[in-house]
Amino acid sequence: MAERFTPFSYVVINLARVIRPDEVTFSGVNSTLPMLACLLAKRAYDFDFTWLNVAGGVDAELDGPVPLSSGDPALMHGSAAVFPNEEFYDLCTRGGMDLCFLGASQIDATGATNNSVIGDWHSPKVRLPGGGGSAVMMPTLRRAATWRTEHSARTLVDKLFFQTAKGNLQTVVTPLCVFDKRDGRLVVESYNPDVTVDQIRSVTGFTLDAATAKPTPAPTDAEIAALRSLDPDGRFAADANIQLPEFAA
Amino acid sequence: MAERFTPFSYVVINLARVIRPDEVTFSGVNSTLPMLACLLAKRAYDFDFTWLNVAGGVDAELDGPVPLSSGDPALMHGSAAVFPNEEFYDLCTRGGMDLCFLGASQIDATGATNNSVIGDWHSPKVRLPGGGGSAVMMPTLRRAATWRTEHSARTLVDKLFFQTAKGNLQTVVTPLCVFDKRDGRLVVESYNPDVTVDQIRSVTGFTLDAATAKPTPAPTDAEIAALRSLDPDGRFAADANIQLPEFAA
Amino acid sequence: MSRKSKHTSLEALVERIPDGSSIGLGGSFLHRGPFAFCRELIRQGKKDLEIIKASPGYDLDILCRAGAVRRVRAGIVALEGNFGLAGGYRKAVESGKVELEEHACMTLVAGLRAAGAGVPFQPVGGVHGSQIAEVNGWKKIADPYGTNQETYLIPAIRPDFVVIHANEIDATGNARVFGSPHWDRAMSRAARTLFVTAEKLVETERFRERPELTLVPGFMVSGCCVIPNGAWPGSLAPDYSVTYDEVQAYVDDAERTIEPHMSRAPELKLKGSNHG
Amino acid sequence: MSRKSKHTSLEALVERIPDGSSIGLGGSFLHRGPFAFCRELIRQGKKDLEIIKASPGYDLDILCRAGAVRRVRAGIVALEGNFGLAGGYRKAVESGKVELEEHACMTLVAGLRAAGAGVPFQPVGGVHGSQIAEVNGWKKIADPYGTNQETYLIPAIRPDFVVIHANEIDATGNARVFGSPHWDRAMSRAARTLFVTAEKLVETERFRERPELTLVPGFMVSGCCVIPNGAWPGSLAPDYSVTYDEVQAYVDDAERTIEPHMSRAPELKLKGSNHG
Repeated sequence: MAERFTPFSYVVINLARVIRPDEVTFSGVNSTLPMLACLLAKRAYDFDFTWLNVAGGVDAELDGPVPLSSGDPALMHGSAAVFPNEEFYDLCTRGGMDLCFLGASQIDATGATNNSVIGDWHSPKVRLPGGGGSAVMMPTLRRAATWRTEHSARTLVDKLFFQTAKGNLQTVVTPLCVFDKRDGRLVVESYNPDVTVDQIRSVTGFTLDAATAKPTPAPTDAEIAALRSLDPDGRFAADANIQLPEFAA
Repeated sequence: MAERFTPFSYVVINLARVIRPDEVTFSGVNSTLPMLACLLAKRAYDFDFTWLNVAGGVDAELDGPVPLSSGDPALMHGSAAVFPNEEFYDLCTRGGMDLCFLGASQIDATGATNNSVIGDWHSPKVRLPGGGGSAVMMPTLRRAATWRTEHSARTLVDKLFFQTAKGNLQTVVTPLCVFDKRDGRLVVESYNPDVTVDQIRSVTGFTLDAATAKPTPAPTDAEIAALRSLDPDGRFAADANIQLPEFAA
Repeated sequence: MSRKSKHTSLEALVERIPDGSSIGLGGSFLHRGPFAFCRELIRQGKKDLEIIKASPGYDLDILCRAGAVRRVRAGIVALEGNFGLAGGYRKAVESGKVELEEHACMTLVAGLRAAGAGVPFQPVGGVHGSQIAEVNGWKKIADPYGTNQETYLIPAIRPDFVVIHANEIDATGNARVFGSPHWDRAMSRAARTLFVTAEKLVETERFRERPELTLVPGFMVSGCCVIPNGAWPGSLAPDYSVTYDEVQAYVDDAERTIEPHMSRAPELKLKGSNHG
Repeated sequence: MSRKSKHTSLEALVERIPDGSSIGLGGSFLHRGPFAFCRELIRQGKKDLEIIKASPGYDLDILCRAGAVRRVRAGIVALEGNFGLAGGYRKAVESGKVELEEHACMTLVAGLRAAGAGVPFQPVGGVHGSQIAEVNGWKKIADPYGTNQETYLIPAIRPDFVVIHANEIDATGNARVFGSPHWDRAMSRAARTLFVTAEKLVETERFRERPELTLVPGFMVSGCCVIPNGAWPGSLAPDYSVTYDEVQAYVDDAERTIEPHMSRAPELKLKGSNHG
């Protein structure tokens, strides 16, 4: 019998599944889960792709434990080139970036994102970290994937507090489901077999389109093994502390 | 008794005399005489300056004979940094270049230069090499110096065939004299003691202003010694083959 | 400028920075930042600084906690790792004590590039659909060469001072870094005045052996000093990693004072020794 | 693109270039240019090429003499050393066979930078007072941020192909150069398709030891080959200097044919060996 997803493995593995052969893929700062996804894809999938990371590494091969920080210089290990920040931005804006993992605090149904504020930009309730490169990358990359460890009406919203970036966001992965953008709107492509579409709808801030949704295929042995090798003692899983929401009965 | 100038030493030494303490000075391609001038200043003058060259060298210290080409990689020897073309142009346009030696085929009385054509640009009689960076550097550097080995009405002209560059050209050195730009016009600052102002006037294409001209101070022992060390067998002098014009009696 | 006596003490370097200066900082997040320099800014009680860095974290946060900052130009601010939001910075912005010019990292670099090339603005890809353009009043223009592509122009950003922390420096200020230069290339070229702090002093001969590695040629450097562990509690590859316990202690102390953390700073051992 | 089988023969690499292509060439004047590549363009009878290089010399000249060129974008063209004007190029322009887009070196780089950053134009310092702006129809705009500084904008220059000659390459296309990169950084980033020829093949492990030296990461490279003496008769530091006698022989033969010179080219020894 196939292994089941944990909320943590659901997010990491579904981010990894966005990666395609021979493409150029980028993972940035504050992006522990995409970092794990890229490393997982390198170990679990039988194809080549170029992995650029924010530490300047090109197809880095770790020689020790995965670093806590997704911008750690350890992610340069084994790299045959340094490809620093200016370079990967230029690559992106000139059309050379196939897939980027970009974080977002809020996402609306069109795939626009807010990383800037809760409340009004000019007198914020909470000042968030900011969008990093997303305003520049999102419109110029081929496709972006983002993730939320909390799937709620606060994160998947009808209206953003502020539109930090808008562009080619294609995929959103939460512990509950995988969204794919079709005709300019996020639709549920597949969902965690542990939840129902109605449950997902009840915690989503925008109107859910799940007409064609199917259960997400179970993790493969290779995916499970790769993730275990990356997080042997469960530290990343514990740090991420991803919980399914408590749904109303 | 002080040594006398040769036409060759007159040009090289007067180019070297434009260099000032602690400044950033650049010599480019097709610029054998400025290359010699920078090397001469390093050896003859008791002050520090930063010498950038088109080969990417910063204060290069040759370990052998001076190369024939002023862009030769030998001009990287002893350099503790590589400062390539993009870098020295950016330095110049952001205001960090104190002195550049820039070549010119024709110079007019305002210090504008032509490196592009003899005849009409669109149907040239002679297509010249082009101005290199001069159109970008001339207006953005602090001061430029140029040189002509032929002082004639063909090179120092009333009207350029084409204005390749215009800007802060401050000094022009020929075998006959040193021009300095004052109030927007080239005036003779000093002249080779072997010629007269009238002789210079007779071979200059624009109206000569020599009201304040004095004889150029004789070469110092240090200058002569440095030039001899750079051109021990007279090869550069022979290649340059600089002759004083034959003046009408 | 003269190539003599660029080396000085950290204190003397920081003394050259007037209150109200704009300062661009090198490194990224917890990595190879001029953190000892920032702490010395605090010790000297600098005020009203404008901090410029695409991806600051600890540096900006501690300066905000110390009340040294008036304005920030940044793309993303976080302590990174598992430390979440930068609390000192966050409070400073939320309370209105610090004014933010929000960037998209590369827009900030575009401004630095404009300064580095001596032009008043720089085009940048993307930005379309971002409200960041609105809050900054950035203008876009149609391509004058007829491709119909509208492009945002970012105004030049020329910091009064830029400070980067390098792995190695020589007596004349040549400096190099190992691993990613992060934003330090654009940053160092945009500076009105460039300072370099460095982990160690090496012979110029080492630079001559591999001049391709020199990120900053000495003639561009106005002042420098050697500060071992100058990026503490951050990392400096390949010499040391992030001191996570110390960052955690710094964060945990957020409601109180930065003094305990400051008192453990390694540069205190250099005080008065005029190192370098 | 797949990282396998990028390495091929010089002939196969050149076969991928259609007549009429625009080609950016690496190096500067007689130094580290992809000269074997240019000679192979001639052997294969390529026509109507647009050659893009801030400071070409031998490469452009011999391509002009062979009748392979339709258009040139360049800032300064010379054989350098003591060889004076580039006669083949000069005649081609004077006769109208080759159309020239005259640049000021950095204006060409500005165009390359625009392409490398995916924007339609790039501002450049200077140019004021130069008739080059007129003949090219370059536009200037007032600073939209109020400094009143008028600035020229250079349209993006995106060569169909860029070919650089590197000192070293590995099996996956990582390439590095020693000494000045000349214009190769901007050039390689502007390419639609990037080819690298290299003096020698080295183990990837050598690149991993000092990844800071890698000018071009392999993933950017579409095709490559190893050509010892590929910059002949120019220089490739630190391995060899300009072969002045051969350049002189090439120049002296200007009124006749390039055949004698071509017949002495070192890459002929590699023919059919599928080197690399």
